[in-house]
Amino acid sequence: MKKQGFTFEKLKIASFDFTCCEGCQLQLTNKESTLTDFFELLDIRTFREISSEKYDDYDIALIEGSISRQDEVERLTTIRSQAKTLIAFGTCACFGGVNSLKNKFPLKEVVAEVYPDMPVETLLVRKVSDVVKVDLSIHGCPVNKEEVERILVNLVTGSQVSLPKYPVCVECKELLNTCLFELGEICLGPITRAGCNAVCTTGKTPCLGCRGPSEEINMPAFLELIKERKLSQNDFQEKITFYNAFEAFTSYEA
Amino acid sequence: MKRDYTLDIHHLTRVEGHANINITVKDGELIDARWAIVETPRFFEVMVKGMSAERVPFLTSRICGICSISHSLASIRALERAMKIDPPDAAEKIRCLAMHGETLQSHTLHLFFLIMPDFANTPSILPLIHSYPDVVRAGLQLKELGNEISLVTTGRCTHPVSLVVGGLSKAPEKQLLLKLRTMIRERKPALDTACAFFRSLTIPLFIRETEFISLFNGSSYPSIGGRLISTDGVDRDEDDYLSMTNEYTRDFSTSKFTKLSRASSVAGALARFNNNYDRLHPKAKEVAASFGLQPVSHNPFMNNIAQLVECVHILEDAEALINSLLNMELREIKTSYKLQQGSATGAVEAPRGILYHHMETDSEGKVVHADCVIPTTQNNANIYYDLQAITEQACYAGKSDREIEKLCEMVVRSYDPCISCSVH
Amino acid sequence: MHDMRFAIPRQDINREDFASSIPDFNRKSEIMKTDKGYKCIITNIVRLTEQEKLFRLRIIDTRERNIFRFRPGQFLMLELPGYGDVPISISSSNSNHEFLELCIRKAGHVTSALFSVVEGTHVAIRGPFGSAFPMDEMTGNNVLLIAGGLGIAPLRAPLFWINEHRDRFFNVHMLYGAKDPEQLLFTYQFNEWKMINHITLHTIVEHSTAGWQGKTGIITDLFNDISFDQKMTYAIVCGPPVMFKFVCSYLDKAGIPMNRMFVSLERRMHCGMGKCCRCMVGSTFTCVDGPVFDYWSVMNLKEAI
Amino acid sequence: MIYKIISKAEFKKFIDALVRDNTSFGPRRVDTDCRGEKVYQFLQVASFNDIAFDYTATASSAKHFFLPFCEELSRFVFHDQDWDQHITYETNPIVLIGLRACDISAINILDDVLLNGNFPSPYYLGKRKNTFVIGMDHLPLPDCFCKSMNHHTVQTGFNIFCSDIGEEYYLAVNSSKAFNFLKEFNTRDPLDEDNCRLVARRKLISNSFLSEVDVTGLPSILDIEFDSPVWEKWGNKCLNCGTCAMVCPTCYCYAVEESFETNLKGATRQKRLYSCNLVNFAEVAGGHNFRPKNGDRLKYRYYHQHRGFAENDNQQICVGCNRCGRACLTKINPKDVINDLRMEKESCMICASPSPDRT
Ligand SMILES: Cc1cc2nc3c(=O)[nH]c(=O)nc-3n(C[C@H](O)[C@H](O)[C@H](O)COP(=O)(O)OP(=O)(O)OC[C@H]3O[C@@H](n4cnc5c(N)ncnc54)[C@H](O)[C@@H]3O)c2cc1C
Ligand code: SF4
Ligand code: SF4
Ligand code: SF4
Repeated sequence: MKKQGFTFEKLKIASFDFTCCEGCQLQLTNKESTLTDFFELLDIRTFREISSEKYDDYDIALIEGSISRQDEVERLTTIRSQAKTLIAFGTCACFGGVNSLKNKFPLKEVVAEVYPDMPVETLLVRKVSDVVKVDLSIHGCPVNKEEVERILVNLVTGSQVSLPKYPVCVECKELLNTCLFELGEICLGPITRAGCNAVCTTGKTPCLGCRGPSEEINMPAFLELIKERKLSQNDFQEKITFYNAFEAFTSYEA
Repeated sequence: MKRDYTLDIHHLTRVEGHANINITVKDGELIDARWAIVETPRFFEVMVKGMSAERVPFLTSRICGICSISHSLASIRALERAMKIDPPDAAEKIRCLAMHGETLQSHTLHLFFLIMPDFANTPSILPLIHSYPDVVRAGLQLKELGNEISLVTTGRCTHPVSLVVGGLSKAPEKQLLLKLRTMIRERKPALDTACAFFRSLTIPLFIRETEFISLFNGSSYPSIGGRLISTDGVDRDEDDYLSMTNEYTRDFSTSKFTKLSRASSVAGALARFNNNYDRLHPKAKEVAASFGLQPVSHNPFMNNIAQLVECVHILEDAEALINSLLNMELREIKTSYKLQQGSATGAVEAPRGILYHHMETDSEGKVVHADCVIPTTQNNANIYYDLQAITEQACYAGKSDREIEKLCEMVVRSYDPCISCSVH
Repeated sequence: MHDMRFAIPRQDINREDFASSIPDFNRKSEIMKTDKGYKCIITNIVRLTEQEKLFRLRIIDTRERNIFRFRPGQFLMLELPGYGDVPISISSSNSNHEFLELCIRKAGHVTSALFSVVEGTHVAIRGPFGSAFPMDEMTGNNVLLIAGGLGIAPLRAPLFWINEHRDRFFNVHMLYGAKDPEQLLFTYQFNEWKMINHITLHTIVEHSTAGWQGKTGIITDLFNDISFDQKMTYAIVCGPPVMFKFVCSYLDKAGIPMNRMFVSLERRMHCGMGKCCRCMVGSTFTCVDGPVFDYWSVMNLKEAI
Repeated sequence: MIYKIISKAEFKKFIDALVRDNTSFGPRRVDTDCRGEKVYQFLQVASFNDIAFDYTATASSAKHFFLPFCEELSRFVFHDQDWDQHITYETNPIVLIGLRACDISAINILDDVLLNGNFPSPYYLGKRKNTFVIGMDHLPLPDCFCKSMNHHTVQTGFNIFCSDIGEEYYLAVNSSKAFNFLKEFNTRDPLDEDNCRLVARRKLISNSFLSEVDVTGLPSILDIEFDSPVWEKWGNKCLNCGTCAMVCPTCYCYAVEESFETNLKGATRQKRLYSCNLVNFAEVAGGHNFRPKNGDRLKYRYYHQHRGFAENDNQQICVGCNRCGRACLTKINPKDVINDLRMEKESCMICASPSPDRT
């Protein structure tokens, strides 16, 4: 691909999934209107979900899912040693995601509840960066294909990849939504990184913070806001722990 | 006649999730033909414990990235039944429409991305973009339509945002519904292209009689809720899901197995077709006939065609649903409710078959116990026995290693297994 | 069908009319391009250091080339299509109407992309924007040109001016400091400046390396080497913010009035036209009111350095 | 300006005719908040009945009709070794119905900033020229303070302004287009008693303001109080969410982003409204942030709104609609902040109480 003064190389990319719902990988096949152009940018080396081809020479590895079994740790370590750029792809990979809710319960109990008569291996859920070095994170449960597309285009063209530093409220206001706090709900929009185009709040459900904290969040002011509006403490806890994306802030009590 | 054969597929491709196929034939005797699911379990039934009913559908939708709407609605239905909540009419219609969108998306993903390469002898859809541009374009158009339906009805195409206990948090705007209707009409020719293409393929013939399970409601093609029936004459209430599934574990699989009247049974598009043929839209019946598909078909490969037939039905039914929604007031579509203790099952027809969520709530509406039985779980045993039978037949016919391997892969894919979902 | 007699007629704007209606901005009867750039070809790229390259640009359209004029100290918005646009000082002589020179440091997104283009690439420029050094006001005086690091880039335009009008100025000292000898830019022109233009050049580096014969230290150390008549001396200071502070307060103590010291401020600019407000310093736009300010104004600007 | 009287029934016909022939926007009810108050937004309308003429104020302003939150500035199309740049300023005409006096004042201020400076914005002009504005007076809400900003009445910037004088509207017609349209409807010239009713109405509005903000000398106070601890105090409450700037009718600061299209055959440069409250507003290459603290950023928003920038002749650009105050989750509002500043200044000036430490 040649563009005035530049030669662009296709991205030698591989996609792998771990403990997850595979919804983020599925997004790669969405946005059908530009899908063929999108695939043109990629030299897909491994992508088990849609292709039987499997090659081990790739530069970029998309890692979907969190890590919760020993074989996954080993698979991930091997991928890390091959990939030049390792991308944590989706909330599970970036923060642990909903899977981390399991960590609230003793592992023995967890297994006994679902497999009463069979021993099944499971570890405490970890995010990818707890196991290997992550070069780039693409947040979202699921990831926003538009954003993924833009980021991969940036990688092809050698542009710097930057995620919004501001919170979801900015996008929410652009869409003229009525603020969910005005409707009596707790919304994590003010402290969550934008980029999803405020889908949840536009659907009138509160943001649960799947994209993790935005830059320099003001947690004390946010907690004060919840206290001052007499909103439910339990509700807040349930929301802020939902994706495990606010790990660093969960010690806070409103 | 082939006397010795081994097959060891590690992480089968073009399916959702991780599973292996291990086959050993020695001295003309089938030693083992295993369908081994090695997916990492996530323990959703534990995660929901103590969670407020309001939040649960957002969690359970994350069981599956392909059929998140079904999971969300199964939970919602279970919780609504447990807490005696009656969602408004319009909400029910919109939910059905959402299910259509998801099924269309899922079926087209399966038909074009996952199995079409098998028939065209390519590793993936990518080379087909150039060799079959029209068919691929048609497939993408249909998939896009499915996603668009989900987007308009639930706010996002994967992991719905506006499906909530009690109804919908936000109704779709009529303008968007109108646009959607136009889009549906415009894309019907794409479906014709797809049908013509699949008619040109040779669908393998393989028959092993089995039992087909699906929902049934007597009035329409099943989607959300109803009675649980099978082609062997079983007919039970929604809450009796345990006696329909009889889950058991196998030590080589993290996904469980189920059984009903026989050693194995099937859920999915073909099961729905076999049990509810009469309720299909006439156009869908026509398409079925053009493939020589009629109930009860026992050929698992025909599941692919049943999916195509369902797509035809969906386009027609979605248009009708939109028409009736356009005549309704779409403002308040959520009933307010009281949190209460209760327990109930929600069964829905997910793209891959009947899906059960069972929920028990305490007086504050928090979940104290949950159980989910996934369609693929209900197909595991059948896949397992099909693999054995097809290997035996193929060896008997003296097929080459490569041919047997491909047949095995294809028969598994024809079930459109959703493995990560089955190991939730 | 009804007759649509209450339909509001659509009013289009004619780009050219609009462009020509722009009030004269320090330039007479020129059309200023605010959105659509002048297309330029990069005719020459010289690598100066690891981090800096000198780009030579030529406006392709002859008519456009003939109307593009600027004054020393002004900057332009350089656009690399697909990557974005960045403010860059014009580093060549304003009497040169054939080409423009831009000295660019690889600092981020756009500038890195610029580093990978080859000669012949087409880019766009908008501008020139901003204020300039008051070269006429300086006439008849001594001039101190003080540059730190990349600060030499905006300083080259006034330097060219002085060289071309050498007879209008008395003593001209140029004080130039860098981190290490490798970072000194335009060394190939040093002799020309010294010998032909009679500029007294003093250089200094913070860290010397093998082979460095010159001075080591910080730029203010160079003041010990020079003497000037503070009543008739102007200073132009370009460099990192910390340098302004030290240099200007030194010059202040040395008796040069604050309104005879000029600095060029740097902010991230998104429009260059005083609209995006990204480059606000106090209530002043760096892009419109600046980037060249006298030190007195800077002292009175909140948050300037 | 020409003045006319139109009955409300006839006015409905007029609006219906306009709405039928044009893409029109007006206030619509979108929600009821948890206190039972109705929430309005300017949205597209299909008939007179869609418009909530009795609305209080819209949650978000009408500025996005002129300054879209996201707008394409130019498009590059690549071919071989070259590219072309395409720019369009053209927009289709729209009708905006029911803007308040302060909303129209805000547009006038934007005109000042975006059309009168050295670099008028053709994008803005294109939209401005193609917008037909119908204003509508109202009784102030308890927290409106536009009177303090002298923006509770407006003389220009609209095509028609309607004052409610009982059974009829008193129309101020400010464009020949509007005048020609109105010719086809039953209107009459105002009589003395109509003028009396108008004056009474204006008096009523003027006397109904419950909020007042003393803004005399505010620009210089802001300059003096640049380092005031007041900023830190309010800054500590600020969530950096940008909500205030998004809903404000006059906040216009923006960011420019450029991106390749997926097929790499083109690229677009886009403008996106930004807010000085967002963390990286004043970040420069190399990562240095000139305004690292919440308070610094909040201060700049007040600085811009109430001191004004050179582009606007250093005039205040706040019109006193209090949308920002209402929308702010942590209740940062111009009235309280300005009063605090004023008190801070007075405490310094008369040294009655010691000023808090300045760090
Ligand atoms: C009036 C004016 C004149 C100018 N003249 C010139 C000139 O003549 N020559 C010149 O080279 N520059 C000049 N500049 C500076 C130039 O505009 C900036 O370097 C340029 O805007 C950088 O844009 P970018 O897109 O490359 O960087 P951006 O992508 O905007 O980079 C900024 C971001 O990249 C990151 N980043 C960049 N560099 C580093 C680093 N070294 N370490 C860590 N992180 C980093 C930071 O996160 C930073 O926020 C001038 C600026 C102004 C205002
Ligand atoms: S709904 Fe949430 S995201 Fe939207 S403005 Fe309110 S707090 Fe912010
Ligand atoms: S609104 Fe919040 S939870 Fe929803 S997608 Fe955006 S960041 Fe994720
Ligand atoms: S600053 Fe606040 S009160 Fe002033 S115009 Fe903007 S939103 Fe209205």
